[in-house]
Amino acid sequence: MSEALDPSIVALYVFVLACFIGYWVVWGVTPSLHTPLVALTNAISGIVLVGALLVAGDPNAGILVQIFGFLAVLLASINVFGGFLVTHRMLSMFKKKK
Amino acid sequence: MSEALDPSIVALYVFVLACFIGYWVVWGVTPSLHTPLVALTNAISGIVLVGALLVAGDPNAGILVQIFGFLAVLLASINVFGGFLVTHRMLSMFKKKK
Amino acid sequence: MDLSVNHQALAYLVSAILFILGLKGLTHPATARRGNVYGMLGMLIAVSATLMSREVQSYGFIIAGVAAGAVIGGILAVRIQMTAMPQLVAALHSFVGMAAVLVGIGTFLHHRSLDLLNPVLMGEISAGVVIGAITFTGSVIAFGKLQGLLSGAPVKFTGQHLLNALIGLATIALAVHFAMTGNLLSLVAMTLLALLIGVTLIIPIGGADMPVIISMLNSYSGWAAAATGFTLHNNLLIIVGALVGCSGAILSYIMCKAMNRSILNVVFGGFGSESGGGESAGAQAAERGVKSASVEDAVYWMEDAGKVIIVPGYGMAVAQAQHALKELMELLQARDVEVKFAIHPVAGRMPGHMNVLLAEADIPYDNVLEMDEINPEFPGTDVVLVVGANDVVNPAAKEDSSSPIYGMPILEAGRARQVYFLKRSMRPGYSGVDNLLFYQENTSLVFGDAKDTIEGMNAALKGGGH
Amino acid sequence: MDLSVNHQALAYLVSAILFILGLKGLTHPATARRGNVYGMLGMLIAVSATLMSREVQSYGFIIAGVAAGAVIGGILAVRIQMTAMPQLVAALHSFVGMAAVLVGIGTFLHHRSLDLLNPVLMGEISAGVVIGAITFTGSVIAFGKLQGLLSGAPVKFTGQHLLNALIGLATIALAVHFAMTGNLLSLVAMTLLALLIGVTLIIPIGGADMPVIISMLNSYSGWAAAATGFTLHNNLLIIVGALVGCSGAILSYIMCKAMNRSILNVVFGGFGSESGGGESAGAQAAERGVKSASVEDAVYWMEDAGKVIIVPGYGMAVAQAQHALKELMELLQARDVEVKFAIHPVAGRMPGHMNVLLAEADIPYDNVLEMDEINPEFPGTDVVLVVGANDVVNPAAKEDSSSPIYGMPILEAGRARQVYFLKRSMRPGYSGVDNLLFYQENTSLVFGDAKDTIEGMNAALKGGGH
Amino acid sequence: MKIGIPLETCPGETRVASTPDVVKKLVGKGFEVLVEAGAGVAAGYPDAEFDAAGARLTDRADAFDVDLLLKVRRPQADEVQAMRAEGVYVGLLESCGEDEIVSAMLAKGMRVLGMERMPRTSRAQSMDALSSQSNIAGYRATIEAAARYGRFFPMMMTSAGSAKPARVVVLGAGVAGLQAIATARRLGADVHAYDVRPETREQIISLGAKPIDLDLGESGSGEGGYAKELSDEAKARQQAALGDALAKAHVIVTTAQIPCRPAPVLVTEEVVQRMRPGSVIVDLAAGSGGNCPLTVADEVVVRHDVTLVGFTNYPAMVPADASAFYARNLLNLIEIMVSPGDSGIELADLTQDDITAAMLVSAAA
Amino acid sequence: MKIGIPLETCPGETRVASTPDVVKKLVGKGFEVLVEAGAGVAAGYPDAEFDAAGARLTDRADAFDVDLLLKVRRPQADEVQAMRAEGVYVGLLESCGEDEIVSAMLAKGMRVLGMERMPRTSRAQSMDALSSQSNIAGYRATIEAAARYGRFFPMMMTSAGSAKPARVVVLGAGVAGLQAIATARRLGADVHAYDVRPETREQIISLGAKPIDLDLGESGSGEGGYAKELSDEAKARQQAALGDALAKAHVIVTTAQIPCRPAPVLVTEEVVQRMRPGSVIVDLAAGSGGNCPLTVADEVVVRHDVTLVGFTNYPAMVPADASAFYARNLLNLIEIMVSPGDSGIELADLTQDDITAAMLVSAAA
Ligand SMILES: NC(=O)c1ccc[n+]([C@@H]2O[C@H](COP(=O)([O-])OP(=O)(O)OC[C@H]3O[C@@H](n4cnc5c(N)ncnc54)[C@H](OP(=O)(O)O)[C@@H]3O)[C@@H](O)[C@H]2O)c1
Ligand SMILES: NC(=O)c1ccc[n+]([C@@H]2O[C@H](COP(=O)([O-])OP(=O)(O)OC[C@H]3O[C@@H](n4cnc5c(N)ncnc54)[C@H](OP(=O)(O)O)[C@@H]3O)[C@@H](O)[C@H]2O)c1
Ligand SMILES: NC(=O)c1ccc[n+]([C@@H]2O[C@H](COP(=O)([O-])OP(=O)(O)OC[C@H]3O[C@@H](n4cnc5c(N)ncnc54)[C@H](O)[C@@H]3O)[C@@H](O)[C@H]2O)c1
Ligand SMILES: NC(=O)c1ccc[n+]([C@@H]2O[C@H](COP(=O)([O-])OP(=O)(O)OC[C@H]3O[C@@H](n4cnc5c(N)ncnc54)[C@H](O)[C@@H]3O)[C@@H](O)[C@H]2O)c1
Repeated sequence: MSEALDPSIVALYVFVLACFIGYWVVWGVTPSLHTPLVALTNAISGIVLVGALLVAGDPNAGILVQIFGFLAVLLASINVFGGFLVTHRMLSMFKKKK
Repeated sequence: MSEALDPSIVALYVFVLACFIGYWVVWGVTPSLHTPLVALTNAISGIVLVGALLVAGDPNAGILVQIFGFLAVLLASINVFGGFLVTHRMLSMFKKKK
Repeated sequence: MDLSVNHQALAYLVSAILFILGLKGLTHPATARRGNVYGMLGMLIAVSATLMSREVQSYGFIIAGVAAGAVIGGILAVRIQMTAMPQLVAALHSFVGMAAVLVGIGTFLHHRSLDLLNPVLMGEISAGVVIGAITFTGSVIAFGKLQGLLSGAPVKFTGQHLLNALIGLATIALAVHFAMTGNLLSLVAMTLLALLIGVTLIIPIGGADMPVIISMLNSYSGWAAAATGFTLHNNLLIIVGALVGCSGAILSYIMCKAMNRSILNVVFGGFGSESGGGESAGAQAAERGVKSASVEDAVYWMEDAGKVIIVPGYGMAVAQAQHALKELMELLQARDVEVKFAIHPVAGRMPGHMNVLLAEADIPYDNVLEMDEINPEFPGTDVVLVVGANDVVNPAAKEDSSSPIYGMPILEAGRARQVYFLKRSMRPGYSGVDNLLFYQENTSLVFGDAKDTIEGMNAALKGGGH
Repeated sequence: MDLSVNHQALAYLVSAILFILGLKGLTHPATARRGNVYGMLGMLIAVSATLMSREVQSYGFIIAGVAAGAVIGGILAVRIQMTAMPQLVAALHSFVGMAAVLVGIGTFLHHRSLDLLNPVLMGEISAGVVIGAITFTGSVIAFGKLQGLLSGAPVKFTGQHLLNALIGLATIALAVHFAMTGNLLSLVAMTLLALLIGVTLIIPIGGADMPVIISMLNSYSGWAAAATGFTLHNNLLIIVGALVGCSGAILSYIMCKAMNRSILNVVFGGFGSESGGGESAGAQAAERGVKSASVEDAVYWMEDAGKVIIVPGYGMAVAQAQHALKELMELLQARDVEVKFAIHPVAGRMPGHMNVLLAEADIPYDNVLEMDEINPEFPGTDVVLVVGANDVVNPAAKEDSSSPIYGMPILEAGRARQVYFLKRSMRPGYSGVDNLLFYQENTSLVFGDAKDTIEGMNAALKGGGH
Repeated sequence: MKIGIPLETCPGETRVASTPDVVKKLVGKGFEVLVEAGAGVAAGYPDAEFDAAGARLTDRADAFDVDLLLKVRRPQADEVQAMRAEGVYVGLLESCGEDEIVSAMLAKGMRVLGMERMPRTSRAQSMDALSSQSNIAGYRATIEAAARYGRFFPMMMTSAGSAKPARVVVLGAGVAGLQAIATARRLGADVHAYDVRPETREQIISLGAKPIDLDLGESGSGEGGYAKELSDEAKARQQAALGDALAKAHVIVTTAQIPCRPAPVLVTEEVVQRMRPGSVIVDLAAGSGGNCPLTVADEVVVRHDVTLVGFTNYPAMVPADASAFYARNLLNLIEIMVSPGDSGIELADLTQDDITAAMLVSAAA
Repeated sequence: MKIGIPLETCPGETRVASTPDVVKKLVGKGFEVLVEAGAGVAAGYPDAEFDAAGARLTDRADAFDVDLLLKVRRPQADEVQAMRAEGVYVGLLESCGEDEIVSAMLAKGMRVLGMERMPRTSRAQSMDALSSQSNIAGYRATIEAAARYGRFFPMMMTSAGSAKPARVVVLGAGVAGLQAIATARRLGADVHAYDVRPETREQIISLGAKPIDLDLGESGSGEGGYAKELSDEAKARQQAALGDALAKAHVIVTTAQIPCRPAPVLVTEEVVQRMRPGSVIVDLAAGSGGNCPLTVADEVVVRHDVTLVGFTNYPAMVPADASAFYARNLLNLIEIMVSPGDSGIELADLTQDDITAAMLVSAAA
């Protein structure tokens, strides 16, 4: 019935809605979780890895692009693995008595 | 670069994200605003009016469909106008001294 | 007209954002009015964008429908008594539900004529129609109960939940059949059964729980709108539907919490009332025509009041609420509210009982006034908070010459704009005489231990929300 | 591989939901660990779905990159000292920033080779690259400051804001030029300038504010990811980017509020410090190596403690915090925390000063212990709350024979697991002797008037959050 | 109508039946008020203030020769002689049943209103002198105990050692008992209390003190808010059960009374022996035999190293406020006794109002 | 080493220099403790308890003939005679400068430690008898005021009228003053206070009372936490400025003292005249001339309808706790005076420790 939307418009919808969620999701965080939360957000922002994979994974893109992609994958992976692990370590520290 | 997504998938994205927003948006409401808030939500759910317009506005859809559409437009409009006005009236009552 | 799909989508996005901000606005008194304006604006943009789109070609029915709707809605909203608001909202709800049903069926007929049917679409249509139908009859029943056309009492019968489940299953079966075959008869049968569910779901629920149920039905109407959105591939309907659906559900939950009820208990009326023991104080009050209020209601009126008078009595002593009262005083003073304590000569159980406790809590003597000094001040007072006192504010002492307390001078709390009683029940005080002040128009009872209640007030005044 | 676009999108949606739930989980201790698991799961699903998509064809670089990244990241995370966590997070940030830059440039090169460039795409690329670059150098500087490679002191020079603004404008101009022309040189120049902005933005900010800044940079990295998502038309990147971007910004705001700072002041370091008067108590403390903590931190440790000992001193009397303390005691007891009051013989300014006030607040005598009784209990105590006391817990009385209070017996608060001091400043008490306990590993100072602080604790214990 | 306020001559009495404040109100209502010179001095109300309030300062005879005589204490025989025949007497009678002084007054055709006969209704509360004076007694008794106790009442932790809070036990939680509890709590003592009437338990808690729970097997609630006398069996059980709680006490304030009956024995000699040396017992029931048999009325004695205070007139030790409250009670009473008539104020029919009716002593009694 | 605890014979003195608790600790440390029979009775510590604590009950002469004599009050000439030559005296000397009693002791080769010479350092706080006894005096002075005041201290709203809270003014917010403030606050009075030392303002507020602010044009802070004497001009200004605040007071507790100087006059006769009849002044400085010139030391007098209480020994009115605190001060002092030697405990060199050094009276003085 309806014509196709420009994908950028769809992207905008998704973006705006996600912003609202981002706005509300961390309200009410316990102060002692500030640092772990930063660490997790950091790990999650390693999601650029997905972008990096797309760049690095296209063999037709040329070696330069693939090298850029490789570097991006490397950096993003460090972030992802390091990020989640660090968060985990911090949270273990937060295990309370009782 | 990417193929087109099924519009239903896009719709699902939008739906899921909007659900999260709906989940957070009304937390922390002052109890005395419960009723006005219900009234406003009610008015907003009059958004089916948009659907009704689409049904009623297609002259090729046949008279039966258009009559359905007309009824839908009528009911939804009552809701929209009545809803916002009632909310407004309730809120005016809440005007405090000082 | 010729608004491009993309531009329309942008307009819809703006409108969706306005709806979100509108709902958010309604959560706080300061932003509530603005919130409503956002909502209206959002609706205006949404409707304009739709009307200007290529899909809308004929305006006859539309203009007629909108015009009539505007007039009817406007008249309803302006004429209605403030006390009948809940009914009106219920009635409006039923319209949304019906509209959703009509849009669903209309879309089906239209697509059928164009031969564009497919199972996904018909599944979406079923969802919209079923939810819309439930919303419709449910709201009609709620309206009837609130308006007094139906008995407000919860209607219960054995096997009620089983029956609902059976009808529900049948409806789902029909919906599946319809989605697979596009059989019109299934559609009609399904719709009828869904209408029936609306009735059987709401009939058992008591009148006191109606506000929650209305919010719940509201949530349903949101889901119906979202389903319609899927049918029409309209993102705005999806967003707003999901928004209303979710926030309505949460709102019902919040309202239940504020009433200290479990949401399951309310929504599946039968469950809770069967297991629940004696009647709650609130319910008893309602029966006797006495208003009960929440902590937040009282706080709402106190925080912007010019002057609050606190009348402590024996219940304050029993609850040992004096320290909490001190804090309440300070919190209100910090909001520029004038706070005074009114001490009746026989408040408590010994001469000077209140004085001992207020002194212990270090409430300055200047704020503590005796009966004769404070009585002239009540008429100019916004809120009187009666904290575990009873006999000392009972107008029966002046009005009812047969009462054992007849002739005792009282604190004339009833002359203030609003009176909130903090006590645990409707039980009388030392003298055993029922308090006539309970039944006064401007009086509400906040049930609970006085200390807990006041601490709740302090928490509400201090904080929270974002 | 051959995962269809639609299936991939569904997988991405699941992953996005997991990220949202993960972040939400991290806001409360009870759900934090589960939140992290959700995050990991989300990432796993996202990466798997990407790898299985038709777009990814060659795995050589990918496997090498991920493997190396996993090893490096793993080692870093496991080896790092707990105290060096902030540095690590800063370092990791810089990687995200750099990755975003690389992805952006890579995408540009790729699309150029396919001749698929258009202004919208290049605009999106610019956004990703610029924000990524700022994140990169900003994080590097933050890392340097935290690690002590760069001076932690705020670096300020006149015209700083003007300079930033100029560089910013130049960058934007280059971005526009690039978007219009696809000029590689503009891209490079723009990237370099953005790298410079990262430096000039973060250099002026003092070490004490770094946690906030890290969260802010985090937010930037989210925006970079979102921009990348636009470039690649990848909804997952958009959602997660927006999520991280927004929540990071809010988190910075929340952190500032908890530190009682204005966010503008922190982010544009220069402004605040120029206009602000004397240094805040918190900043002074940081300079002298003393930890300051928020009300919520203290509450966090108290609410699940087995035993809390409260040490009141003259400051409690000055603040008249006794009533608030009584409430704190009750709130903790309601959480099954054992609460005792430890009274030093010379606490306050007259013999029995604390006793008068605690009795006024009606704190049961059984909970009030004298020094000799309570001193053996400190080692088994989870939290000691020192409320406006100072000299009476100062270990200098035992350790420093030159101190004027040398020889006075003290309350051995320092032996408990955690010590929170509630006072307004770093100023010493009656004796004028600096308190050695401030500098102990397990001690934190919560600055502010004791009554306000305790009321804040009570509010936190009572309430809130959802 | 003439009102007379004579000087109270009972030994140790310092109160006066009216105060300048109240006299001013009475004069404002149209009464002629005659105050015996010096009547208020001991209570802190000099003649000059009465004068300024509109009273006429007179000699003793004139103060008695009035239509409405206001007294605090039971009149003496010679005072009855000085009273005007057919007049009205309002004051305490301090008697139960047969009484020659009252008979003498009645014989003169006087109407006699006994303040202790005030009914305990809500309306009468503002005229109830027993309550207002008991309240003062409760306060003053605790002050007396604090002054005679060789230690601190409050807990005090100091560099010269710690003082434990005094353990105060209050027996009888009526008006006086509750005020004694409140005052001891104010001073920081560790306060425990006991009463036979079960409803007092919550009242004790409402003042922040700890109730002592005993199981007597019967309730001690009598009529009109008063306690009734217990059965002998219950009395014995009570003494035994209270023993331990009392022996641990450092200060005991007893207020247990039953109208027109000897006060119940609650603190036995055996208990006094077990108390710590230096402890104090203030026996507010000393006037009606005492709650402790060792108490000597109107004396302070030391027995078994325990100080026993047997004063019987605590309100007289707080004369200014005690007189003010008493005077206020009388004022409230007078308001229901009179009505404005043609020729000034007239006495209403005292048998009509249930309060004055209950207070009137009939010739039969 | 022998410690002696004689009976205090000063008129009105009820305290004793040690208590059974402390004696037990001393005996535990290896001291031989000789207690004069009956020494503790007035303070509530019977001989039996001392005996049980390990003391030897002796006659008077034996209690004086010891190595270390512990006294409360200044010794009499005959007591000095009974003291062992070369012994150590610890107790209050109640003298400033020249003093024949001290000279006599010194002449016997005794080492004399004056408790009032205790330095005001943190370490010495636990041995500071002036503080511990002032504290008691402050408490007891307020109780005395409450017992002598003809009205309620607390506000009380009753059906027989309302009592306004007593307005209590405390002058001098040192140790005694602060405790007097605290006690009056506990009783519910409306408390105001004043001191010359500006740092006391916050301390007054910290007890919930209201400071009276005067501008004297000079600070009254002297050395070691004591006040210094004001200039004549400032004195006059102070009296005038205080006048109105004091005339409004119903109860005044004065504690203003300056070591070895006559107490400053704060409450003039003119102020007393302006006070309401029935008001009470408790003058804790009565021993050093009084803060009110009308006060008579050791007597209670009524002047201008105001009761003036001039007792000079309040701690003796709370003898059990006063003795316990004093004994504890001495115990803490003894702990720094001795050290375990080969043959039991030995006296340390008293000039070495700065506390004992400051307390030692040198022959020159
Ligand atoms: N002052 C005196 O000397 C004296 C002496 C004897 C008798 N009286 C009489 O006592 C009465 C005093 O009047 P009043 O108004 O102070 O008291 P009241 O009339 O006895 O009323 C007290 C109220 O407090 C409520 N309450 C009890 N505990 C509570 C708690 N924990 N939290 C919240 N509310 C609580 C009770 O209602 P719920 O049970 O519903 O909570 C009750 O209705 C008068 O009738 C007076 O004549 C006074
Ligand atoms: N007990 C006695 O009889 C007596 C008599 C005289 C002297 N002293 C001496 O007084 C001292 C008593 O020790 P202490 O630990 O009780 O007191 P302290 O050592 O004097 O310390 C009190 C602390 O309270 C803080 N404070 C003041 N007002 C406050 C407020 N409104 N909110 C929060 N904190 C506040 C002050 O720090 P901030 O300014 O940073 O807030 C100060 O460091 C000892 O040195 C003792 O020797 C005692
Ligand atoms: N108008 C009114 O409502 C009004 C007026 C005055 C008093 N009252 C009520 O009447 C009650 C009693 O008043 P009161 O103080 O004049 O009484 P009271 O002076 O006659 O007796 C004092 C107390 O002693 C108690 N007592 C008697 N025998 C005892 C025993 N064997 N052991 C322990 N306790 C014993 C009594 O229960 C009473 O509480 C109070 O509750 C008071 O509030 C009501
Ligand atoms: N070790 C210690 O730290 C220690 C020990 C004991 C006392 N102190 C401090 O020393 C101070 C004084 O102690 P004190 O009570 O023994 O003093 P004090 O008995 O000598 O004097 C009592 C009070 O009277 C005040 N005063 C003197 N002249 C006055 C005047 N003209 N007007 C008004 N007030 C006047 C003084 O300032 C003092 O506060 C207190 O602050 C106390 O806390 C400290």
